[in-house]
Amino acid sequence: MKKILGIGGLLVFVCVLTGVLNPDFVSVYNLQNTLRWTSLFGVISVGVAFVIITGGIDLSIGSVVGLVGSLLAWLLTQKGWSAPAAVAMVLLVSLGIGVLHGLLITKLRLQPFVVTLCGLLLYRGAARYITDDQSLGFGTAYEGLRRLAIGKIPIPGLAADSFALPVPFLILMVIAVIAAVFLNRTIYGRYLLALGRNETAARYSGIHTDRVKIIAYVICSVSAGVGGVLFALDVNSIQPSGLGEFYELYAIAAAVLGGCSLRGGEGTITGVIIGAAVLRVLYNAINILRIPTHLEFAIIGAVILAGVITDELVKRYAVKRRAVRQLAAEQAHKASVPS
Amino acid sequence: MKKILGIGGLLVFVCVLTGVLNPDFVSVYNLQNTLRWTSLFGVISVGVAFVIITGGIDLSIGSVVGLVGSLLAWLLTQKGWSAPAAVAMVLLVSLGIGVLHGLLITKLRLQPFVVTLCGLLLYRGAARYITDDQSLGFGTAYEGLRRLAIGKIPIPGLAADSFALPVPFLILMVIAVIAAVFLNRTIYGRYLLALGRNETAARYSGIHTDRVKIIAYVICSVSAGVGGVLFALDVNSIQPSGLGEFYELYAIAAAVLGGCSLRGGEGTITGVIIGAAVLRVLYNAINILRIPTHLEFAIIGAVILAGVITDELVKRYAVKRRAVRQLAAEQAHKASVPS
Amino acid sequence: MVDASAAPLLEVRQLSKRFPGVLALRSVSLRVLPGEVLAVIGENGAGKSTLMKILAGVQKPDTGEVLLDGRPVEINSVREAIGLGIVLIHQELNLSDNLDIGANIFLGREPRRCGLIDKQRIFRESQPLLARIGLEQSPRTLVNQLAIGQQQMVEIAKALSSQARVLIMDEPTSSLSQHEAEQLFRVVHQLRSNGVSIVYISHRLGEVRELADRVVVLRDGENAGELAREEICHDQMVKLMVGRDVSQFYQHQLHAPGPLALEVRGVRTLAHARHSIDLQVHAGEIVGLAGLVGAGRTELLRAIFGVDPMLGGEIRVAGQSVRVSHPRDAIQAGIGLVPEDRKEQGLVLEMAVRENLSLPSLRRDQTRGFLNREREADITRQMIGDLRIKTPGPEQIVQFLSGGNQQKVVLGKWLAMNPKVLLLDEPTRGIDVGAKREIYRLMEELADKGVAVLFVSSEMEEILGMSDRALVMHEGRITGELQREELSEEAVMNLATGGGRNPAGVSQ
Amino acid sequence: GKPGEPAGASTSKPSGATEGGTSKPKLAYVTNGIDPFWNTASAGVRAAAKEFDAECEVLMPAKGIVDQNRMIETLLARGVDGIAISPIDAANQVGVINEAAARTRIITQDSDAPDSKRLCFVGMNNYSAGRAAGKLVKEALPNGGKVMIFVGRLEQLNAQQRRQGVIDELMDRAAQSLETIQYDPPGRVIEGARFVVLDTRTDNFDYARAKANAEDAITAHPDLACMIGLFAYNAPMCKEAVKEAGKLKSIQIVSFDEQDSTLQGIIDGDVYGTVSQQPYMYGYHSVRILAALKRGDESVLPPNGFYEVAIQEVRKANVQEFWTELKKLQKGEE
Ligand SMILES: Nc1ncnc2c1ncn2[C@@H]1O[C@H](COP(=O)(O)OP(=O)(O)OP(=O)(O)O)[C@@H](O)[C@H]1O
Ligand SMILES: Nc1ncnc2c1ncn2[C@@H]1O[C@H](COP(=O)(O)OP(=O)(O)OP(=O)(O)O)[C@@H](O)[C@H]1O
Ligand SMILES: [Mg+2]
Ligand SMILES: [Mg+2]
Repeated sequence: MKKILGIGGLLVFVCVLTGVLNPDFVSVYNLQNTLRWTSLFGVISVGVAFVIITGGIDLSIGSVVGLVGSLLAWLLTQKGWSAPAAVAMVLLVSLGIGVLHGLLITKLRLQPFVVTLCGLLLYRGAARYITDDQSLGFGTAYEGLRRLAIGKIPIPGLAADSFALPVPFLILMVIAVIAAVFLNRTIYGRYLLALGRNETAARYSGIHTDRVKIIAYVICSVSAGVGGVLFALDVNSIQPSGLGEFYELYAIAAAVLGGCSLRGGEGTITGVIIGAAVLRVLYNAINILRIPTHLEFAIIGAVILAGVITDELVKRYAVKRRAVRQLAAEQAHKASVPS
Repeated sequence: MKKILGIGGLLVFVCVLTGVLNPDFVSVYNLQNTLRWTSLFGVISVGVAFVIITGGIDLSIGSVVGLVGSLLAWLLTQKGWSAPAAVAMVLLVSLGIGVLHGLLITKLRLQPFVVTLCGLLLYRGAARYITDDQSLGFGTAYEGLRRLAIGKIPIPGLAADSFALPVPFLILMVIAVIAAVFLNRTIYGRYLLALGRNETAARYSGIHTDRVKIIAYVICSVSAGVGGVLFALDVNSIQPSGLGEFYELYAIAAAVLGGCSLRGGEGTITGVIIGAAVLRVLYNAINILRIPTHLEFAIIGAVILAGVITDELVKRYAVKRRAVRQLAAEQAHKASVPS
Repeated sequence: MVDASAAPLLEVRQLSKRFPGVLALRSVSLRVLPGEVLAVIGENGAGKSTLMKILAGVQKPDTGEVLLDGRPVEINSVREAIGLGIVLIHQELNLSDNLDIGANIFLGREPRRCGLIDKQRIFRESQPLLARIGLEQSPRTLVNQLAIGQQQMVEIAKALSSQARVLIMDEPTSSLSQHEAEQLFRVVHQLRSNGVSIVYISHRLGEVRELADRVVVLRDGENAGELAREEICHDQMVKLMVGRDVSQFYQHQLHAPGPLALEVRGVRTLAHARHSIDLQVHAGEIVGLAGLVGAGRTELLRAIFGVDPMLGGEIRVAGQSVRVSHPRDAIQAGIGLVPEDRKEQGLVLEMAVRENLSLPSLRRDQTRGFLNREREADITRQMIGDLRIKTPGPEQIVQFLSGGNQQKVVLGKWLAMNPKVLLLDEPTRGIDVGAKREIYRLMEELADKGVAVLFVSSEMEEILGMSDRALVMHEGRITGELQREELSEEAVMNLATGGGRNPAGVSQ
Repeated sequence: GKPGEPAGASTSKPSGATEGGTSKPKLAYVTNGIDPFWNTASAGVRAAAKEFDAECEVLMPAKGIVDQNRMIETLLARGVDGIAISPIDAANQVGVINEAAARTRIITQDSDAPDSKRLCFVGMNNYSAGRAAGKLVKEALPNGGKVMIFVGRLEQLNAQQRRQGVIDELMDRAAQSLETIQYDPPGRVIEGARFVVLDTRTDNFDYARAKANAEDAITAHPDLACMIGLFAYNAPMCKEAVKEAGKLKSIQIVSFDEQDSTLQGIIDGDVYGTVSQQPYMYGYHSVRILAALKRGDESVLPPNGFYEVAIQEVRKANVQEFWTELKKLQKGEE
């Protein structure tokens, strides 16, 4: 809860600052865009949060996004598959990838970093191979399917041309609610948290830790798959060698900003989504405030670093203050009871 | 030792296979190039090995390469610094980065992954900011300095136009020898290995673990700095936003292939260099054998994965075989000593 | 009382289990009767935990069978074991400390409503369990806010909640305070009278004597004998465990104290910031530091050794004031510490005996930063010889040594430094009798050589048997000092529970 | 690719003596990255390879200049009869090109390296192309307005030259000579009589970022009148953003190159026009020249070392015709 306060405060701060400096920030159009991008990145961030909670990592997310996006465009435009079949197929592929990661990590006891680093290379290569390294696009066909990514749902009661919810935001909300319920209310979620902190303890409690871990990797890859579909539909033009590059780092950064510990066992869905929002709002602010693009990286890096440092210092300060308070209370007690 | 055998075998296998399929592979020209590339990547891989041995990770290597390369070109061509001063300056910067990482990780107890992920963004941003996002190059000036990267030293006794050792290879050899001596013959190396396995126990034995860790991060960043100088001089054209991208992953992959465990406490310099060589030879082989370039990534990913899987299976098999042998020995013993 | 001829509830026949390098169990048999407390004892590495893990479904046997109610059963997983009513409290703590007490108690068996976890029910059902074991905490408290002993109690509550027919406790009291342990014994009696069978493993033979209806002894993975209720006595148990008579456990003779070696003045520790501590240890003296768990003894040793920061005060070694902000400062001043947690703090488990033995002395023996390999080899050879460390060679990985030999390696690390002051924190915890004796002998030898020895122990016998002088702590301060002739169980307990003497009279 | 006969003479320099003329010339065409633009060029390569009986592989470096240099090295190690390259950073790749020139025939295409020993350059003038795009902007906005430039990476020479061409045209400055271009620094507003160039935003070839950049520009500058995409994918991303913002009427788009989406946009009236470099011709003429050189025919070398491929401005008027032609070319040899 406290963790969310901190990152939430940061989000509000950046929003208010940007809004004051440039009121266009709070224009309907911009809010919709920011919400849409937050949603797209939010989907993959929520996914990776599950893996991070198990104490693992997934470096292959960007490549899965690339593979799924390329495959989707390829199946639709080159192979003439129907939209539902193609979407089902690519999600199945991402599911398979998740299972593969999970099996390699649990059954062969390979390290997540290594397995998913290989994945990063493999799936990128696969995307390029399948599409023969050709750019693909949906053109103007598939406008229906594309509404998944760029559609907007008007809010009942509001004028037609005013704020409408981007469809990806709804998708994120659905995913987030399912994820939050899964994590906090179901036994699997509890098992995830338990094994993330102490795998032996979980195993000794009769939990099939391997199975739960595999589930986490599947969730992560399938989220990346959903993200891949949305990204591909959104940009409408897919370059197999580039789509999704580095997205794993954004997703992991969002999760860490949002309070997930890479040591495992810690994390909330709300936090992760706020983390993703902070990153997107920062990008947006940099553009809106006409800060040169080449400062972008430096600013984002500095904000994340400042965020984690503050978090750490606040934690320490809290510990110290508690100790001091205790000491003071005891001394007051002593003073009132003369020895 | 056994680890080196495995990866060494892989290297020999790939070399022989490629050489048989295309004798051009063993041409003087190609060997020199492969050696040069191996050396450039070897330098940064040896550096990251130290961090991996402490159980940490450094994701910022590629960005440090980019920053150092950009800075070097900028200082030389835009600011008119002398070559020695510029090289000294950029190495100092990389040293500072290492110290910063070390301090954040040890004193603030931040996670290496997070700190260096921020570094990845920050230094890339810094490189782009300092150079105003302009690509820079040494043109045809600085041929003297560039010999560090592209020079060749003839081997005495061989004809002048036959095989000559690339200068970077000599640099790598010097670095490797120093690194190996440091790791295996000095107390600091022992401290590194010890704290990589068990930091608490190391501290309880009177080791300033923080200091030793900081040294590891400094070694890593300075190696990346040296790598950055060499890469910049080698390509002779520096794109601040692109130079070194993803190199951290290659370096880590080389270290892991070479027998470093990301859990810490394990690793040999020879292994890491062979690991780097395997990766470079693979790239080379793919090109030499006219395998489509877009399969490159997939092949490299598959080979690393196959490598770690084989390593794991061999380990398991060895354990099992040992057990079986013991059992047999005991039964033989029992049979000979009737109870 | 239990009828010894009754049909066993649980029976183990000819069980064997091999690990790489060790035959942990060789055709071990065991019978657990309904409603009895069966103690299983044996030296470190005798195979007790392995046997229990097999029964609990954590590990699988190579050969042999397990019968429940006379029927052979196959236990493939923890879940199946729990289903059969066999529940194990592990030797090590196994909790997820990011979750609350209730979540840990019901981990793996969460009650559900509409597919979701029924948190209300968990809290409702946890409360009586906590009350039963005397843990005064809300089930919603996060486990990481509990002291170690309390966490152990959570483990016990967890085991109780699963309605076990056979409850196995593997050294449950090793981190419990006297009070908590007594609470546990009450629970054990209660369970027994409810017909639950209990398998109780402990190195504390006093407890075994108190609790057990029957004792089964393992040695080197084999059945070494069995004692019926009336045969249970200390000497018998020891004899079966080590395979020979062990008389004269503590061969203590008073040492003549030399000059002042360690002086602690007004030291405050983080855990108990409000009390300052003064103590003195002379060269050639063995001082015991007694107290209940959580009394702050470990904290004190850690502060002296520079692991934790001191909040004030002064430490003097041989009359010299030393500033310790890191273990290295303490080591340079001539202090060594054998820490409480051997595997976490004392040893680099995956490294060789040689590398562990030489770790603190590398710096002293360096030549301009380079390792002095001859010196390292000398030290290794000498320590393996002097301490009689049972190892195939100096290159053996420490992990594969038995607990006692591991502890000797830790001791050897410090002996190689020729310390003036040696601090030992629970030096014999979890170590079998044979190894214990050797450790005691070493402590004596050191004192004879003029080393000041300060040791922490939670075992009364050890404090009584080994100390020239004992200091007793209670809630962060020293409540009393007892000379050799004043030492008695009552006197120590009195001070340890905060009663007794006026603390003002301490350490003068 | 099939590995052909192992070339024993891989390291030998090309000389008249080794020209047998019997075997097919083995050529390589090296791009500066992966882009649809190069797929069209590849079509030209394949067409010419067929026509002039040569073997030519197309290599696209995924990771910039380091990758490109490495590819050249492997080509040299393997032994090829000729290389056509689009140097990523011409000024600083002189060494690499000269080294290649010592071992085989090398020409530049798309982007030149005039100081090197390359045999000739097939391409166009990026600065002029930029000015042509600027003219399109002027046509689209006769009354002037605020414009913004979008590009993948600004460090690339062609991007810099195009950008400067656009700016100079819009500011009505005199034409600069290619060798001595003065660049306006990015990140600064450039105001002229009619036009204001607000900014140049980069996206590092991340399409999603390219689109987000366009959206943010729409937000930050409600009076934005024109978007200029310097790389092939930029305008399509701008088009997506403008379309979704419902601003197709108020924001003009001017593009480079001929992605399908751009051409479709021109037909629909969403994109004003594009400057095509005719990459097909790059590929075609590169192979034609190299194949002839391998056969000893030096006459194919253009007199001043510059084989200029005319740029083509595509507007609504000629888009259909251009696209039909393009499709025909692309299909021709499949
Ligand atoms: N997972 C394992 N892998 C390898 N060896 C093991 C493993 N677990 C136990 N052993 C070995 O099996 C033997 C029996 O160990 P076990 O833990 O059962 O002994 P124990 O009687 O419980 O000892 P302690 O009193 O120290 O708890 C020991 O030699 C131990 O080192
Ligand atoms: N790392 C820690 N963080 C928080 N509290 C701690 C920590 N270590 C110890 N404590 C608490 O400090 C108090 C003193 O603990 P300490 O370990 O010093 O007791 P002790 O007397 O040495 O007991 P033991 O017999 O277990 O060694 C206990 O209440 C304990 O829970
Ligand atoms: Mg045990
Ligand atoms: Mg203690």
